[in-house]
Amino acid sequence: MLRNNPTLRHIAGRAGWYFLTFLVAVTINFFLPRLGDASPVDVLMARAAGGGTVDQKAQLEKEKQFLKDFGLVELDAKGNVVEDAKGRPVRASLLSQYKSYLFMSLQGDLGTSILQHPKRVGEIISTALPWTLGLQLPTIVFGWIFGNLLGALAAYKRGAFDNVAYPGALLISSIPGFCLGIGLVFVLGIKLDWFPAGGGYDDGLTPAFTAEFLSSAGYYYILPFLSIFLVVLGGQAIGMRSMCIYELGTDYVKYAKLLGIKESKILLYMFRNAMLPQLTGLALALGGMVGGALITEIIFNYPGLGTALLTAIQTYDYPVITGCTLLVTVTVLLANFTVDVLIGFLDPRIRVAQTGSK
Amino acid sequence: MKLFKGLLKSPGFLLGAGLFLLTLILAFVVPLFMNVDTETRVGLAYMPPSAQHWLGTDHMGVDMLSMLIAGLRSSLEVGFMAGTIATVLGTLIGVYGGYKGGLIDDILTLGTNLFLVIPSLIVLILLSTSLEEGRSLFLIALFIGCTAWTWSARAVRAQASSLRARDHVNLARINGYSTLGIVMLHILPYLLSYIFMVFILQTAAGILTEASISMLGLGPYDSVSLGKILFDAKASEALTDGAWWAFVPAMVLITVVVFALFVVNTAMEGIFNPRLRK
Amino acid sequence: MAVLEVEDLRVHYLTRFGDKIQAVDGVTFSLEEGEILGIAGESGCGKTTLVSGCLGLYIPPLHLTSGDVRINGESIARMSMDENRKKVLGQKVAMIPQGALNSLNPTRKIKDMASDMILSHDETVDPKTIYERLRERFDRIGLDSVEVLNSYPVQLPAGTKQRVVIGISTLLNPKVVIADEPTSALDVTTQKAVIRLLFELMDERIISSMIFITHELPLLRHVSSSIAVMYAGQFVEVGTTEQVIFDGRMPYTRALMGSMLSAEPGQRDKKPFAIEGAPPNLGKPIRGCRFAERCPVVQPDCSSTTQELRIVRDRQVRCKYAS
Amino acid sequence: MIRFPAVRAATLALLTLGLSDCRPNKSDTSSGFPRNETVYVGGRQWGEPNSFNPLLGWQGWPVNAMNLIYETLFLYNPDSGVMEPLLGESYEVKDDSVEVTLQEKAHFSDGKPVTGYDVKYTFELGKTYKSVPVASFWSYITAVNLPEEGTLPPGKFPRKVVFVLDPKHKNPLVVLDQLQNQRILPKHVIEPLIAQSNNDINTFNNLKFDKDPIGSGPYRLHSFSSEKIATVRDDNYWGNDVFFKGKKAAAKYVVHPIYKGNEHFSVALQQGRLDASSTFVPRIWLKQKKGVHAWFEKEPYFPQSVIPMLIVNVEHKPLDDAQMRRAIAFAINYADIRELAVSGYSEPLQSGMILPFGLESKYFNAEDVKTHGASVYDPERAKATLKAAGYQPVYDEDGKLIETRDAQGKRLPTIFIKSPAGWTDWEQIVKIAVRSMRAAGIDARERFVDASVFWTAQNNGDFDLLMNTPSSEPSPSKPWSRFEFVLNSSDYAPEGEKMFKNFGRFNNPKAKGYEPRIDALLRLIPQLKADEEKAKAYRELNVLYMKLQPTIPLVYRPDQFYQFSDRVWKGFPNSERPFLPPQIPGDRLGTRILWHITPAG
Repeated sequence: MLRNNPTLRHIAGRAGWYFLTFLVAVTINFFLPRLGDASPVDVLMARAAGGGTVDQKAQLEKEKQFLKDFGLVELDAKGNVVEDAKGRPVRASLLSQYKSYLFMSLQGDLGTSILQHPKRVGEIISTALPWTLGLQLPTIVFGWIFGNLLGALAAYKRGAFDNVAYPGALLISSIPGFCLGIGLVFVLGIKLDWFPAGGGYDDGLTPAFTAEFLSSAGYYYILPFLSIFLVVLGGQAIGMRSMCIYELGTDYVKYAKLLGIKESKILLYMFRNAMLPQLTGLALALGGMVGGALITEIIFNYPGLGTALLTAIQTYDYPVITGCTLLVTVTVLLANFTVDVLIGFLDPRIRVAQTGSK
Repeated sequence: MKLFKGLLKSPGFLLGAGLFLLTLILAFVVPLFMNVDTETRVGLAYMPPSAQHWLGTDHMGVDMLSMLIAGLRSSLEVGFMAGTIATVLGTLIGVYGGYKGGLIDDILTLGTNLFLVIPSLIVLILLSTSLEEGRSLFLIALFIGCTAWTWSARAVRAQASSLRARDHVNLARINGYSTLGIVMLHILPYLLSYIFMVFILQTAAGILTEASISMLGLGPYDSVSLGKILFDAKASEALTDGAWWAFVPAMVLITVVVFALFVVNTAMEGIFNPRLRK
Repeated sequence: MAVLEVEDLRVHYLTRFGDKIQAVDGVTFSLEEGEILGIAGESGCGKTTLVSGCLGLYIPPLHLTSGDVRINGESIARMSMDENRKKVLGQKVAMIPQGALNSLNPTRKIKDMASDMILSHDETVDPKTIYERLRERFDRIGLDSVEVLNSYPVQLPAGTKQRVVIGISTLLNPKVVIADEPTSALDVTTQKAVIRLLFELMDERIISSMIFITHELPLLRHVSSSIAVMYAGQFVEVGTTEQVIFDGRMPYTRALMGSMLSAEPGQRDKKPFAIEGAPPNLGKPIRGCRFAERCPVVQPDCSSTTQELRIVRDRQVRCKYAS
Repeated sequence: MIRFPAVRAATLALLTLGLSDCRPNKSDTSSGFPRNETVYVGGRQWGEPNSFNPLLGWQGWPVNAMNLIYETLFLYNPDSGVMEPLLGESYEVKDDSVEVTLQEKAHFSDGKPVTGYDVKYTFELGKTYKSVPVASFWSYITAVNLPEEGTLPPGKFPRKVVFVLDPKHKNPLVVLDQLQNQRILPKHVIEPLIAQSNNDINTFNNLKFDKDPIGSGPYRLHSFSSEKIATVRDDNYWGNDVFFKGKKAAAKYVVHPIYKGNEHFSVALQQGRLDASSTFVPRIWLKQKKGVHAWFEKEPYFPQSVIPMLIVNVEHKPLDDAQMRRAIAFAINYADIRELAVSGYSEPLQSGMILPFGLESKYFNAEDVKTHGASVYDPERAKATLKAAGYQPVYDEDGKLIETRDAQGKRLPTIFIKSPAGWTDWEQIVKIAVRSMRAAGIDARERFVDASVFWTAQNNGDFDLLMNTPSSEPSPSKPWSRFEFVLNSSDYAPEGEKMFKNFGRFNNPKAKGYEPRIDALLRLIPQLKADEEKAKAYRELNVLYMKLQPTIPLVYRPDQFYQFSDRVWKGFPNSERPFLPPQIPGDRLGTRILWHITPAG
């Protein structure tokens, strides 16, 4: 089957490479956060020691207990914590931790958060992810679509329209998202008080399928949406514009004109061919979602994965960090893979190059 | 050569280069004539612009103009440092992979993909927190460079592999040039203008990345940067207190720098990519 | 009777700064049924502009100054862009472009682009008949129609692509085919094949007459029945192929031939620039003979008195000293 | 407006996924909290709630902020110093024990009475399980007894609880601390659950108690998500009759929204979305016109009770030299810290660790401070002190400090001040400290590290100078607990091993120059009764402290900030109407505010 179907063989090959990448990425995701000598348990201790006078022995006992719970210490056969000469617990080697991590995540268990114990990592992600997706996905997709349309239009019309649209897009796309965010919050949120300065929905509501809640959420959605949308829009428009100008100059467009082929058809030719490279851009953008979410969420006090991740990073909550990065890794890989395959189907030139079939 | 004459004729290029030059002057020349002091407290927090302090004071009662200039300088430094690292790494790897092809290429691509897969911002934060000195301006720049090169590698690789089949390269191969020789003499020169554009974009990206990290409160602790100014303004409630001078100028500066670089880049693209020229 | 009549055609470009460049300046000729006219001249002499003139395709900055173009007596010079597209392009007059290799949309199957072409002139045809027509035509021009029609350009070798282009251009049996250096990018054997194909098409009455444009005069020897030599936007000598190639009366014609025959392989690519100097700037009006300052046999009054085409040994020459 | 369909579509998409995000109490179907029946409080919950398990050390609000759901025996009033009754009616400190009498009417939200058994059980959990917070308490007591046990007629339950002091560690103060700090749990709920988790506390800790947990408090858990936690009034709260003549609390709901930064709480206050918060709000005077108020209407705006300070690792050169430490104290510009870092929310700093105002002022002695104190900004004296001790600063040509050298002319290592990155107010304090130390010729630098690294460094003593606020909770044991936390060296452990107080390794018992008197005083003071004795002891201790300067006090601060907005609710206590201390609703005594406020307008 594979042998005699070059396309399939190619896809399989790519998939192989992607899987390899995935494995390496997972490993890095695991070890990277655990490089530093920081200890989340100490943060936990600091938090737990609120009020009352602390007692040395009790605290050490407590610490040992925590280390044990989070599998950060060597255990002997009877499941007791192994101690060194000074009576201090012996830290578990990264390798043994890595083994148990792989074992667990194979069963889809991302472990338990340390700082938010007893919360499961999966739980943390599943509560935060919908907000992140809800904000980022539409923003990126719409920004991408409208951006490309705008770009194509500018390239085709040129003249006055282009002279306005192009520098405009360039300017917008060079405003960093967070600058735009701060600007919007300050002017529309705080000064004019037209839009809420932050949050995902009115504090007086709890999420439910009520018109009240939906409209509230929609209302709170506008500013963060704009702050990302505009930037994506500008970026895409610029890319698309130069792609289209390139296509417009090609021989096949000239020839099509001389054949008397309809203007609309010719535009379609151009648009489609210029679109193809843009797809890769989309894949990357989608992959960068979670990372990109961070700043928007903090500026707009918007719920989502970004802040979960940031706090995890600042407190070295390994399981959460690793869980999130795993998620990101998977999404990026999938996005890229899909585009790889998709482009193969959409663009014969690339397919021929890929499969080497003439 | 004709191309570079063309550059100097293109209004876009002149605009961009001009703007960028201005920022450079503000960052590196102005301090020679003006006393840039980001240490001494000259008044209370967030004093509005005045005759002595054109942009008022920041949350620590320090002259805002000084902060801006210092911040701009370190932002530019980070940009250049990161840009250079990213471009050099990316070019070498990209060209080599693109020229060699085959397994080496696949492995290099895997390497680059890795960095695309693991969100660089996160890698960045983790790296910088895992080191005692990890938050120094220099190391941050270094890390940014080391996580950003993959993009340039991808871009350059594409170009290089397109050159691979060119006659003069084949010729060189037949005449038994070493791979390095071919890359150096017969591939790099053809990519120079392209690589330069990559460098410009990487510089802009570097500036943005540093600003983003700083916005998260993870910026360099040993120097002022535009991103940090914004973070401080946000954290110490310049927005709620309407102290626009604490963040608007910084925002404008970042935007202008990046805009200038983008404009230069697109202008060059217009010149060097004949299809776009007319 | 004449298929194509061009009457005192003047065409100019308007630059961004409003300067007027008279690229074609008073060209008159007519193309008879079954005739093959060769038009030769250095690049930049106005050949390609003349072509769009003949197509009635005036896309700014190109503008029609004066004169007229008629096909079977119907004027196409002042048609609206869209009317021109629907009625003329590919229908009455067809182009065979220079870079045939990149002339096909890389992401579209041959049959699709071809049917786009047909549908653009007549929406009513249904896909089935179109496909039938395509197969019939492609078989006729000696292509494995099924395979070719269903493949993408990248999958076809250069020669086939060239044929495909010709096939598509002539789908609607146009009266006139204008081939603009169709062979320039090809190796000799394919060149020959292409030209043979074009002849076949004429023999089969698929196309009725042809204009063949090139900068290589000798190429025309085995192609065209008559030749017009063009210089600086004007015809400078018009006659039968034998007359022009072997017995050029206009110094420029001879220079053009000379520069070819004397060319040994090493400098083939230098021609026809072997002639000293460069063509005049058409931006401003020129008095006297336009070839004067490059002419090897120039006379003192050449550059003062304007030259008209006159009959010398039953062919038209634009030189007062030609005899 | 082309984007609106986008917005709607996205919102919908988001919600279809997003509803997993809300778990409103099934019994309650209302999707919202009417503003005029809801009090919004902020500043006690960061990040999404993890658990409401009362045995965990780090639960979500309102368990971590006492007395909304779970209640303590007593409520310490930092203004009067009185332990006001809650579940406990009265208490008596005896020589070898502390006796508590419980309320008669107190009952849990499931109607079961709060008895001596519950109290005993709650405290004894710390004896059985080492990882529960109350465990530390057992190094100060030996037993919790119910004297009436057995003598009671059926249907009656013990109301007397006796805490027997550990003779080796005799310390009534710590006991009192614990009485106003330990929430009392329903034995009849907890015991079976622990049994179910076969007596393994970690299995038990995985229980989240997020479905209307049983407590004795006036509110019950309503719902929570990563954006807010909501509690709803328990209309038959036992305290209504006992303390408020049958009156109910004014607000039906108390809601704690979860924001991602101080500034968001500040905005919410100013927009009237938040009624009270304990976050740091800079430049409060700019917010007054928007209805945001603090305890005082003018500087210092808040009563202060804690002392942020630089903990000094006295085993690191050159900080092992008291003269160097005093020089640092002289060098720092405390006015800058007060005006810039804490928006002037502080009285001018006085030397020593006894507050010159409030309850502690009766132990404060101005002469001592004048003669021994070094916490006064005086660059000249700083330089002089350094010179006298033989230190020389080295400057480059344009007057920038390069390094500091000791008497032998050897370069001293740069002194790094560690502080958690992102804690902006502390970062500002540190910057000012560094700036002034360098100005005086001491080679110091900032080092901002992540929380995780910071706490590790703190316990292991891996720092030169370190930002810290000793005993930051309001408690009857002040100022003793502050001294205890900074000076007690009985648990001394060398750098690299963990210590949980005296991070600076001060007064190592094994080292020469050990001051036994300090530990002696720390042991003595808690047992003293008469005020003049206490005053004498504190005076001696404070003088020792000022001479040796083991840490560098920087500024005064409230143990928690207290801002309220009078847009929606009026009647919050403040300096004019101080009927309650400045604690926000839901937190300790602040909970009682809920009975005194009324809807505004």
